[in-house]
Amino acid sequence: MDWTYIQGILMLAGINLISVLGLSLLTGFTGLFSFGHAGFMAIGAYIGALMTVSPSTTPAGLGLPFFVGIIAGGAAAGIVSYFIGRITLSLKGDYFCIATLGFGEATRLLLNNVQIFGGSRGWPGVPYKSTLPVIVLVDVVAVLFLANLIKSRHGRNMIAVREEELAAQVSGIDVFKYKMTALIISAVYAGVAGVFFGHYMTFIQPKMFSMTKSTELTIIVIFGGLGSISGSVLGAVLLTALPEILRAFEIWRLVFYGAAVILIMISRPKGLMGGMELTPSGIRKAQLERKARLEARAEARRLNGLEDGSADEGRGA
Amino acid sequence: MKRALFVLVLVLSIALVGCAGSAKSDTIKVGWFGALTGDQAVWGENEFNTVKMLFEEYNNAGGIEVGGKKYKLEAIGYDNKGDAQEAVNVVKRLTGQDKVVAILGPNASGNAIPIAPVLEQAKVPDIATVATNPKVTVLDGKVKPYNFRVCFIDPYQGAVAAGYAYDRLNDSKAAILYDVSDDYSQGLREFFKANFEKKGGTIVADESFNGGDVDFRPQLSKIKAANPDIIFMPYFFKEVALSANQARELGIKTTLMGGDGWPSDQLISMGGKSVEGSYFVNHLDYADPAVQDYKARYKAKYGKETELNGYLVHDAVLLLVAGLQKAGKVNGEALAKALEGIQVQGITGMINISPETHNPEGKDAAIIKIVDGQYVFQEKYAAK
Amino acid sequence: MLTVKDLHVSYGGIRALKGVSLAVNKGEIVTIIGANGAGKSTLLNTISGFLKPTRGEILYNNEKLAHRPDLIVKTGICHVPEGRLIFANLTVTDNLILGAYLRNDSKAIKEDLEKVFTLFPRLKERELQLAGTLSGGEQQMLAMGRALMTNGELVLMDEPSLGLAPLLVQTVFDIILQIRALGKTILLVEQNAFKALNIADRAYVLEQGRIVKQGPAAEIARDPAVRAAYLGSKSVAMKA
Amino acid sequence: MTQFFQQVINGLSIGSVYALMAVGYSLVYSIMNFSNFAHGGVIMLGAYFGFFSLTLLHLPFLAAFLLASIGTTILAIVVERIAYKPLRERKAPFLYFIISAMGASILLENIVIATIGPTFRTYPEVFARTPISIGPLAIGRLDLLMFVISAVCLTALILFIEKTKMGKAIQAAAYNIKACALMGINTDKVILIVFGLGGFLAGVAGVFFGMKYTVYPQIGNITTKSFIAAVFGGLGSLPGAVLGSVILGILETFVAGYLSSQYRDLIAFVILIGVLIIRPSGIMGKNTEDKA
Amino acid sequence: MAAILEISNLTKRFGGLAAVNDVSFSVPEGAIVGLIGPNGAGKTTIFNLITGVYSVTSGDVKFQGQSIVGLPPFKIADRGITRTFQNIRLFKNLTVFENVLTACHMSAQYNLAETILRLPRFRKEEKLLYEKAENLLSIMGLTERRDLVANNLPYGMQRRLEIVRALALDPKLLLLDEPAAGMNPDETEHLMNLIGQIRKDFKLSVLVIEHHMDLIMGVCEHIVVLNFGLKLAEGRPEDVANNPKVVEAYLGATEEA
Repeated sequence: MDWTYIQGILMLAGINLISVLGLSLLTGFTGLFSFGHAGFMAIGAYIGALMTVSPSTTPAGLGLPFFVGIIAGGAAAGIVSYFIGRITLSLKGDYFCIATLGFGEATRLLLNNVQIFGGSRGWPGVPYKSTLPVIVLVDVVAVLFLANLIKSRHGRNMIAVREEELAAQVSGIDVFKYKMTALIISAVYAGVAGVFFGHYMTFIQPKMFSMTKSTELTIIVIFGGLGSISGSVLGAVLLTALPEILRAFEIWRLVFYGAAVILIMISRPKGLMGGMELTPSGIRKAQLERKARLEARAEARRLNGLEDGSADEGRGA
Repeated sequence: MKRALFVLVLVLSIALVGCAGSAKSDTIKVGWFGALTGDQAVWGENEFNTVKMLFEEYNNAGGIEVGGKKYKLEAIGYDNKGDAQEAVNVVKRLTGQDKVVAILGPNASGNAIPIAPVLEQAKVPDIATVATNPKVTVLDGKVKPYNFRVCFIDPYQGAVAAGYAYDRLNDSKAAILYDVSDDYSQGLREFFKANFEKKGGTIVADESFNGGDVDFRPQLSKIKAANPDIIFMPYFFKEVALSANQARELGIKTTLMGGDGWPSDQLISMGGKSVEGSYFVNHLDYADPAVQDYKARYKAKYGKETELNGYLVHDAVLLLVAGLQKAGKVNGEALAKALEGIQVQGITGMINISPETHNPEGKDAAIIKIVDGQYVFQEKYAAK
Repeated sequence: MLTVKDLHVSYGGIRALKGVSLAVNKGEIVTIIGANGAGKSTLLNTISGFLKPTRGEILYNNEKLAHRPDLIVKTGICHVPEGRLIFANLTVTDNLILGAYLRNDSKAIKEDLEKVFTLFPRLKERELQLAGTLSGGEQQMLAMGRALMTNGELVLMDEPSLGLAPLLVQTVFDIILQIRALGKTILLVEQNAFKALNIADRAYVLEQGRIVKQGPAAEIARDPAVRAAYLGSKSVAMKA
Repeated sequence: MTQFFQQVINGLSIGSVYALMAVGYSLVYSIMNFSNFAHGGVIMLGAYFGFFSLTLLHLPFLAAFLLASIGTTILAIVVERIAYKPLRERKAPFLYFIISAMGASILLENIVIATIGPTFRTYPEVFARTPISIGPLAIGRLDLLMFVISAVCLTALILFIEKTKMGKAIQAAAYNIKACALMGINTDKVILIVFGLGGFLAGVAGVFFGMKYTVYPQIGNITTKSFIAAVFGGLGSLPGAVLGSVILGILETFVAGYLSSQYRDLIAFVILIGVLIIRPSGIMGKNTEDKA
Repeated sequence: MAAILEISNLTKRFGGLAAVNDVSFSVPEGAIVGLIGPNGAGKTTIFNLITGVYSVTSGDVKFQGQSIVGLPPFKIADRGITRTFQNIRLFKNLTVFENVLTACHMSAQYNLAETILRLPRFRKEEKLLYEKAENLLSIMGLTERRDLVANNLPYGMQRRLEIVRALALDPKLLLLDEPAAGMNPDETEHLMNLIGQIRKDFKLSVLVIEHHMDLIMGVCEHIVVLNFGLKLAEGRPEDVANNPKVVEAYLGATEEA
């Protein structure tokens, strides 16, 4: 395969990975589902572009260096997410998802009407700055930050919120604060991803950040496995590459994609790596669990004289 | 888990094997991309069919001669679903993986604009078909070295529509309904509005909708109340048919006008009586003797009528072949150089690629009126 | 009438029942007493088909029970669930009519409805009221009445006195006796061990998913260990 | 004033399309407590079924209507069996249902693209486009028919739910599915019937949609709107879904007609978020209390 | 002894129904107080009111002399009140160790920036947290099961783990909601000793809801009896046990009582 082509796919996967990691913190570790993260990507992409686009192309452009764009894009998404969080984090279940969906769509529709950014016609002339080494570097940093966070009291508190909100509360965990923290961090990640996306495509358009994009991100997180950073990495790379690989199958590829999503949900709902990590200690833990599960199953079999998997049921994430 | 991985490896390996087929040295690979799914799939299909048909014709005739050597043409086409990100991926694949020497398409400006950096990196020229936004070939006053097109551009089309409505149809009050989420529609609306007002007309209603909407009656009711002489509808045939039907249902009898997003068989079947008597700006006259041969060949091969895009991609192929012959070698960079300033007689008119803009300069627009469910050519009209 | 043989049930990763065997004869009131979490509700939920046993069998009139709640109701077992689970969004009458969902004999249903209303005059007064607006005691009556409407022979009752004022608790137990008088057989799970043992013919003591004692209710009520664990007053008396 | 009444008519007309679709979302939500995003795909296929019944089978209008609705009824049930039942049996969290539903929706859309093709299909003209005029007001013939049939279908549905034994069982299942089983009700069957009903209405909505507009694989936008209408009215409440649809229809029309058409959708979403903040479970939604 | 917790005229209404009606009692510093009554009497509701899970309709709850009414649950936990749940609420998919480690969070101060950059304070405090959690597990005899996922523990162990998790917060007042539910007499006795031991070792006060009379009578210095949302009686165990009202409403009116 040709390198530029593979490089392109890798860059897209790397960009997707940044936002997937953020969403993984929110969904996989804190237990909140968002269908509006494309909105945060859009904010990142537009604010980032605003910083770097040369004033000669667009009067509003500031022509600043790329890293300023990255910081500004991430920060802008973070700030917006704070306000969104203030009004939506108290909603439960479906309604939170729907509110985030509403936010994502509203962002896109609003951008359709902002003429200084070209409205729906899009904004060409964003400098080409996203290079593979930079993206990989940011990915590594993003993974490290997230891994450090997860293995700290802050991360554990978020997981506690996911596991049992009430118990978390009486354990002195400020549930709202941790939900908010997770939301802001995930929005910053999405924003940064948006900046890279814009500077990779060199052209941004509101319809790039539609609900489909948000759904795609959520599906990647679930595919990779809730509560697993390695899963998110694997999911982002595989699912970005998959449509490219399946391109040969043309129109049938999305049929496979949809079928795969259902199949995963009904057969392996914890995704590829649910709750497991590809680190020495993570593998050890997985092995222990596997052993415990096998023992439980053996016991059930001894009792029944037939195979019965009920011992590992009720352990869904 | 193991099984899932196994399947994955299998899929990967099949894909790799599938990709491994190497090119024969006497074949020129040409890429095409466009929408084969989605709203504009009719046109995508039509374009790709035309490309395949023309290539087959060349090959049956022994191929084309470039630099004293005969080559066969091979078309490699991908669907980008009308999506910009997909467009970039597809172009990366065409240039990187498939190593094409040139790319034909796409028909949408939103897809043609973001591919420029990829083309420049790969040094592969692209000839867009109906991408009419100025920024497809020129950005910041600089021409993009690898982007070309065979169609006229939005400012020109908007000016033609405004001029024809004001000068020839003697309409002074125009209403506009446009798709706010569509780049093409916003562009035409902007240039129509500017030119119509410059001529002395007034825009009595300026309404919009969002792509994917199917109900336009609130906007149309408002337009009805403004009582315009003409309603300008610069968007694609599906919405045109829907909005025209709804306008008639609301009792609006005003003449409708549109751009090159209109012409399609589907417009007539969907819009029926509602679009009778409407005008639109087109790239060519369907009754023009120059296009009849192609039209017939297409019909014979595919059993259905060609769409507008077919004519333009036809000329894009002519341009490509002429460019290759002028360059004298199978090389993207040389081809791009050769295309600048080239002059080719196409079926849609004389195509004269300007080195400054990479646009076909001075192409006349054709004004078409729908009469009895037929596209009836009115006149060639050039905006002044 | 009902025979449970060596029943094992795992539930939420926990083995809740570990080889429970018991029998209920026609016309009896049999009570199962035990601490919270001993597996009493699990047992009832398994009998009525909500949980699947990992081993063992349940026979009703010498036939094996299916594993689907609705089919089990069809065979004549009805269940007054813990926490009542009435349909708060429907009227009292609708709740009762739903009890007779499987029956098509509209005349008999009408008669049974009248019977229920005679048994629970309070419900008659509130016939058209939404069930959610009833008081706790009335809801319990409704749950019982609804179960009776299925015309089942065997009534499973899960903690019918739960959360009721003392006065009402007595009423509920009186009603249970009246239901028996209608010819029903009753399997009663109760926290209020004293009252339950008082009205029951036989009793089983369930501990940690196992039957640890069984016998005539009066005998169980006199058992010192049972008194210590579940009845309280004896041990209190001993300390005092 | 003319414009005002005309806009009210427009709003009601859009609202009745939303209502037919929204009820399907609410019906499923009331029992399963998740938003069945595959409903949009079922509606889309309903439109195709109707189209092919008319054009390929040359059935009369009413027969085509019925055939399409039966088709979608079966389809909705099949989707339930494949995508949701395994999750139901495992008592999976509601989000798995949503993701599975999205998968189903992607699948349905793309199966159509891959087999039938992506192009638009236009229904043969069953009703004339000329409006019925009342003074300066214009009412489309199809709109009128649609309004009437929507009203009939929704009334029939509500009567079915309120008056029949099965309807009562559905209501009961919406409140507590376990207690429902204790009444000897086959809850699996109840769920099937609910999906079937939703599917039937999806067929009706799809055929109308196709006749009124056109048929194509991505009719997504309008189903999203009808979903918003369902949320707006309160997921799980049928009258709420109807009310929400009518309000959203009229509101949207007025925003487009009197404020700015550019912001029509934007305002719809802003209102959605606004309603959720003030009334987190919609206008008529059931308020679930979380007890410790 | 001063009262660590004072409840005065506490009332909670759901709709029109008073689940807790004008209840007053207090928990002396260092005492173990039992809260008994029939199911539905409002015991758990009182726990929910103390810990801020429910909002108080009227009345006051004072902890160490200060009102805690209106504070969110996590702040009340911060003040030093923590609890277990009637239906166990562990972090089910986490291991025993992780459950305890999570609850230790209040013993560390490092912030987010220190976390993601792994600065010295993060590492120092994190080490302390690990030590604390290990320590708690070994005191409570759970070290062996340290790496088991909580959901796979036997029922009794889950109850015990919940108590350990609560202790990880260094509470001053521990609320136990039916800790012996589902335990056999042996385990119950074990638990009794445990409660006595942790009171001593951790210097805390305990308020316990329980149906096992042995346990209540065995460990409590003071008992409050609730019935139908109202306080029925309170006093020393033997007084309460012989109070005819209590016997009738709760312990059961029997021929011999």
